[in-house]
Amino acid sequence: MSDSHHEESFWRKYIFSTDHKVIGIQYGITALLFLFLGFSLMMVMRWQLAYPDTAVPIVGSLVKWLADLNGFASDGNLPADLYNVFGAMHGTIMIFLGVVPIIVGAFGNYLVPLQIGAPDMAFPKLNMASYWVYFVGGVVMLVSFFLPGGAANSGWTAYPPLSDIATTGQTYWLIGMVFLITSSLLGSMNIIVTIVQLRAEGMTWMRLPFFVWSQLVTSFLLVLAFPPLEAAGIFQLMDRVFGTSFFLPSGLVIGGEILKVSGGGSPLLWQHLFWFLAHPEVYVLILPGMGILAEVIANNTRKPIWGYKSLVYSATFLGFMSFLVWAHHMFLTGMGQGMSVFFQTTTMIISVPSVIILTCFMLSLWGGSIRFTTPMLFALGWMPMFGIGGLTGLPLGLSTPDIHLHDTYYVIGHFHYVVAPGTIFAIFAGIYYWFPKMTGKMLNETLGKVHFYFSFIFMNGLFWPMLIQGLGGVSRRLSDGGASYAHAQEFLHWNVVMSYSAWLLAVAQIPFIYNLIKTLLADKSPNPDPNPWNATTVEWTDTTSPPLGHGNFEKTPVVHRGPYEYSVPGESTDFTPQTQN
Amino acid sequence: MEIPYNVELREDTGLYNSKLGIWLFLASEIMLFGGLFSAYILLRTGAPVWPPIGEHGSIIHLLKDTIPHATFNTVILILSSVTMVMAWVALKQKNLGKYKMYLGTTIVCALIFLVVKYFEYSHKIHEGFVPAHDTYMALYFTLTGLHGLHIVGGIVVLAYLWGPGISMWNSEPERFTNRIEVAGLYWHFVDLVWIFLFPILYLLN
Amino acid sequence: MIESLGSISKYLGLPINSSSHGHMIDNMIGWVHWLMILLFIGWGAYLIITVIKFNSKNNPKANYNGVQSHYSQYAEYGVIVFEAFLLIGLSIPLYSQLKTSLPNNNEVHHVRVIAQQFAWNIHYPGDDGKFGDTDINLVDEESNPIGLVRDGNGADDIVTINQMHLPVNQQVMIHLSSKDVIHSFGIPEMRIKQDAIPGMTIPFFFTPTMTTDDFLQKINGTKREGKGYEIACAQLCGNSHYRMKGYVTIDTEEKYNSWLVEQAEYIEEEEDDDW
Amino acid sequence: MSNKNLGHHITNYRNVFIYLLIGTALTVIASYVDFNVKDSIAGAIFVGLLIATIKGYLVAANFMHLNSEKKMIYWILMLTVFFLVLLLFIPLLWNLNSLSY
Ligand code: HEA
Ligand code: HEA
Ligand code: CUA
Ligand SMILES: [Cu+2]
Repeated sequence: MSDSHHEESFWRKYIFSTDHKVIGIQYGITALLFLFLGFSLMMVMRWQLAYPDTAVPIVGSLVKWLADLNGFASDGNLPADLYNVFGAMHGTIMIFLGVVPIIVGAFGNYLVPLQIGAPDMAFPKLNMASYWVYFVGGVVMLVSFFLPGGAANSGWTAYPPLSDIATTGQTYWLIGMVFLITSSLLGSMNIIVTIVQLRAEGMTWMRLPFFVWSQLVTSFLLVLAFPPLEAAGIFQLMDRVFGTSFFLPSGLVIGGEILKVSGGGSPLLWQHLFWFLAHPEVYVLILPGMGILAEVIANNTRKPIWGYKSLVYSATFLGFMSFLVWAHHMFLTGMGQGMSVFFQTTTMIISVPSVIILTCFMLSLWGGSIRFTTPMLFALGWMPMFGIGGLTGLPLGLSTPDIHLHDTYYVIGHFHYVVAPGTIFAIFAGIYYWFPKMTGKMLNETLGKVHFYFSFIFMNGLFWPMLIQGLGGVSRRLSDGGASYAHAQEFLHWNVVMSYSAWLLAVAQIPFIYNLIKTLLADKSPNPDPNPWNATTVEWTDTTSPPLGHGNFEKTPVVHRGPYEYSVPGESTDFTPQTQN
Repeated sequence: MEIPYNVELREDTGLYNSKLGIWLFLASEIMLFGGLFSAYILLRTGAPVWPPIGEHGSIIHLLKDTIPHATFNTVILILSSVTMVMAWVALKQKNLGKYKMYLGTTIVCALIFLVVKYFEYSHKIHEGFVPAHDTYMALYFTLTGLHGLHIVGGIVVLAYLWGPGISMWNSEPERFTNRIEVAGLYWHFVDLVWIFLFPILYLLN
Repeated sequence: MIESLGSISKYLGLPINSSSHGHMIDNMIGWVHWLMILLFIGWGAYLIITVIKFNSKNNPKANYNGVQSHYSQYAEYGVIVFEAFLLIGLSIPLYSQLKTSLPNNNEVHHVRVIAQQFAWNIHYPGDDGKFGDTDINLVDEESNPIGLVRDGNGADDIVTINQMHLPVNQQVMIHLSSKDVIHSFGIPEMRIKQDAIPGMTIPFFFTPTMTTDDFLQKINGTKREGKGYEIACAQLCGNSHYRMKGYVTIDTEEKYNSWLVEQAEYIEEEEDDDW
Repeated sequence: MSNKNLGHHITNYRNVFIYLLIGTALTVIASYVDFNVKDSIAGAIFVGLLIATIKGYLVAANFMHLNSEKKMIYWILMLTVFFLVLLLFIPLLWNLNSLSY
């Protein structure tokens, strides 16, 4: 809108920018910092799990300081109260402040307009608003750590009545969530309109890179699934602030005192509204990851993705079905046969498109000429790891094995395999792959490989024992790692294994962080190759960025072919860009 | 740079950007109110009597008194919807004066709605029927309150389009007309929600 | 077949089974894990072979068309059929057998369990076989945690805290509720778990098949030596969630009955020192 | 859009306005009528919601131009309404199918 010749001030250019590339990077940096925070909380928790009630080394005084501030008793150890705070906030931060902002906010924002050949997002100002609303939500969450009573401590699922009667931190959590939800809604509406309306000439639906498809489906999930959680959040705020009883049945006795509320509410109402969002939300975490995988795999096998159409249909079907399975998180709330049949069936059905997507990825490797670049290593590591995570979803999805496995570490193991080596690996693959696009510089490959191999090993050391503990029946959210329970005794030594893996995993991130900083600070290579991976999709034909040109394309691109035309017989190069006539 | 399809329609979808945007927004609003109505259904079917009897007894008698207010408000909102759509027609006819008149009426209607609401609220609160009194009151205040917030939001947007925002009419009249259409869609939706809130909260007890 | 293939679950590290239905859940878990293992090994082998075979050094020129065969589709159909079998053949009937067809005969022992932060209140109907009424206004954390009305049906009721005694080989029906927040009642060895939700009373049933004494024998020499059955809370319910446990003693019928008599005597003693 | 077309629109809006007023009056009246369904107000609820739905349809179809919208919008709304129905009724069905008492 503004004419692109006058110099923009620093503030307009880097802080309150409406350029989707800048906003994408803002999202990326903020979300990485939050990921780091969520990770750090867990490092402290893992100490408590391995060595309950002993002082935390290195950061012990920090933990004590925070505990004092919150009014918990601590001698440098992590008390149960604070453990619950950390646990709830680890889940919240990882999912709502870390992964979704990075995978939709950063990757979606940065890449979608570029990949479809659009000049920007459809609503640049809304885009800026969505980042800043997210930012405020994050600040609210951070502030809540310093309240008396600490931040939210009722798990990321915030089940009432516990959350209704929890300390003030829970109110902040709810307010923070309302901001985050609003931000996601703005962002995802923007992405949908951009994809539908701003595709370049020739960019038909079946020529969209799979990444764009995954963003489209994801955005629909966000638009339609988040509002019910917003409604639930408002109800819980009403309960907490105005003393209503949406989630409080009559006749509660808490700590020997009769709770003075009118009653008549239903705790399960929250669970329905929460999981109506939270199940689609897990596909919000994984679908864009799958999108990234498709780009990386096609590029590094130098051949088209196998079964592009099945991928597209599967992703769409997955998105649709994800609204129909939410109660598989509630199998043990006393559902009758009818409900149980319905939700088990839908859950089994939803696993099929995931199987198809994974199959397509694996078949894509066949006949390829595989280059083992860092992004590709992460993609290859992703497949069996997501496989384990997805497969362990099956016993949980049938209501009878779930009787034994519900709320045990098996669930924790299941979803960490899908979110950590699943989503996080996809994010890493994406960062290594598109870093040259964003900055004009390649990340160091050797450091990248070190980062991959150690992450791969320690993630398994970290998450596999969770499955073992879970089968043994060890409950989740135990602040002493099970030490109090008889049946957990045989599995306690695994806590130590997992904790060391977690800390070593932290060490394994150092090459990554070092790599990022060093490469960013390094002098710009004199003549950056605009297409270092020899890729076909439209973003690589754009010559104005990197790093941050005005506008996206010097000449509006016109698309002539599908997204993954690698090794086309008869062509002189092994890649044929989408824009090539 | 210029974003395409702000004014003109994209050929394959037949839409301009903000038209699609507002419908997506309304879709999310439908799900938001869906969550609220879902709570209403669940709590109402779970309650032994409706409205439940609390500390101050049952609201039912007080409710009978408020039916005239609520009916009046329903009519007011419907009227505001009609004037809203007429404001858009006026722009289509390139009649700015008429536009200002119609849109002004809409805003005034919205304000009247809020004033009536204020009296309704204060009357109930005065009698001790606060949100915490029982689940009906909790739903009543939450649902109408959220609806009221939507009205407030609408007033802000419409007032902007009535006042300072009108300058766009001189530079980009078609884009401005689109803005009014989009704002109108939102406004009709708020009206539509009320059409359902009115019977379920006031009448069918 | 269902039994023998399902028994792979023995190698999955599940706790010793001590209930009559437990092996069915174990079989179910075993069956699902077969599917998981087959898929993982199959695709894992494929992945390793492919990665070696199509390494860019071994295969410098990629093939535009890639896989042409339909084996993968058969694999997908295989997964669908297998899942359908797990679902329709095993899980759905089992759920109705275990959860929804409540036993309705006089032999069943009924026990109420009322969870609270952070204890399990166990309520037995006493000699008359009828539960007394409860009234939240009578709740006193020290003397009457569940607010039992001590006359009429409630006169002979037995209430214990964190101590659940049950007879072996007899069907037990538990009526589970909660006083405050959501808890989850689980006994891993019995393969039962049920959320305790305030405002709702949820019934479920099982038959213990091994007395605590026998169980203690069995675990001799393991790391949990000397530690019998416990009720474990599986749902986050506050700070002490991690140690919200109840002790479960499965006795022979005689021992169980004498325990009941003993408990009944306590009630009388309590009433005597009425000061 | 031609001016003649607009005139047509205006009459349409006026008619819808009148229908909506009639609908409102009917709902209010209906709420006072005893439909005599098993001692409950189920009848009134049914009639009330029916009228509300008709009114809602009138607003959506005419004021919001849904009677002649683009395909894309219809798709989005159909999807939304489908999920809406799930959201409204599954929790209810759940309660009816629950093991608890
Ligand atoms: C990215 C996130 C993500 C993804 C993709 C999934 C995917 C699935 N999830 Fe998971 N889930 C979570 C995140 C996720 N989940 C989280 C966060 C929780 C816990 C929330 C909480 O309580 O805090 C949870 C909990 C959870 C439960 C509730 C458990 C309980 O509380 O008792 C259930 C139950 O049905 C379930 C089922 C499934 C199923 C059936 C899938 C399916 O979609 C999986 C389908 C995939 C496959 C079937 C894999 C196919 C494999 C192959 C083809 C072999 C490949 C092999 C090689 C490559 C070697 N999940
Ligand atoms: C996206 C979601 C996500 C991710 C990525 C993770 C990642 C990790 N999680 Fe967690 N986790 C949850 C979501 C997630 N988790 C949720 C929802 C719960 C349930 C909470 C609840 O009970 O309510 C949970 C619970 C949970 C528990 C159970 C707690 C309990 O029940 O008591 C444990 C226990 O070990 C655990 C461990 C870990 C570990 C060690 C990692 C990580 O180590 C994995 C690896 C992560 C990384 C490698 C990130 C690295 C990134 C960086 C280092 C950024 C670099 C920064 C810059 C460049 C600035 N998580
Ligand atoms: Cu009770 Cu956890
Ligand atoms: Cu789920």
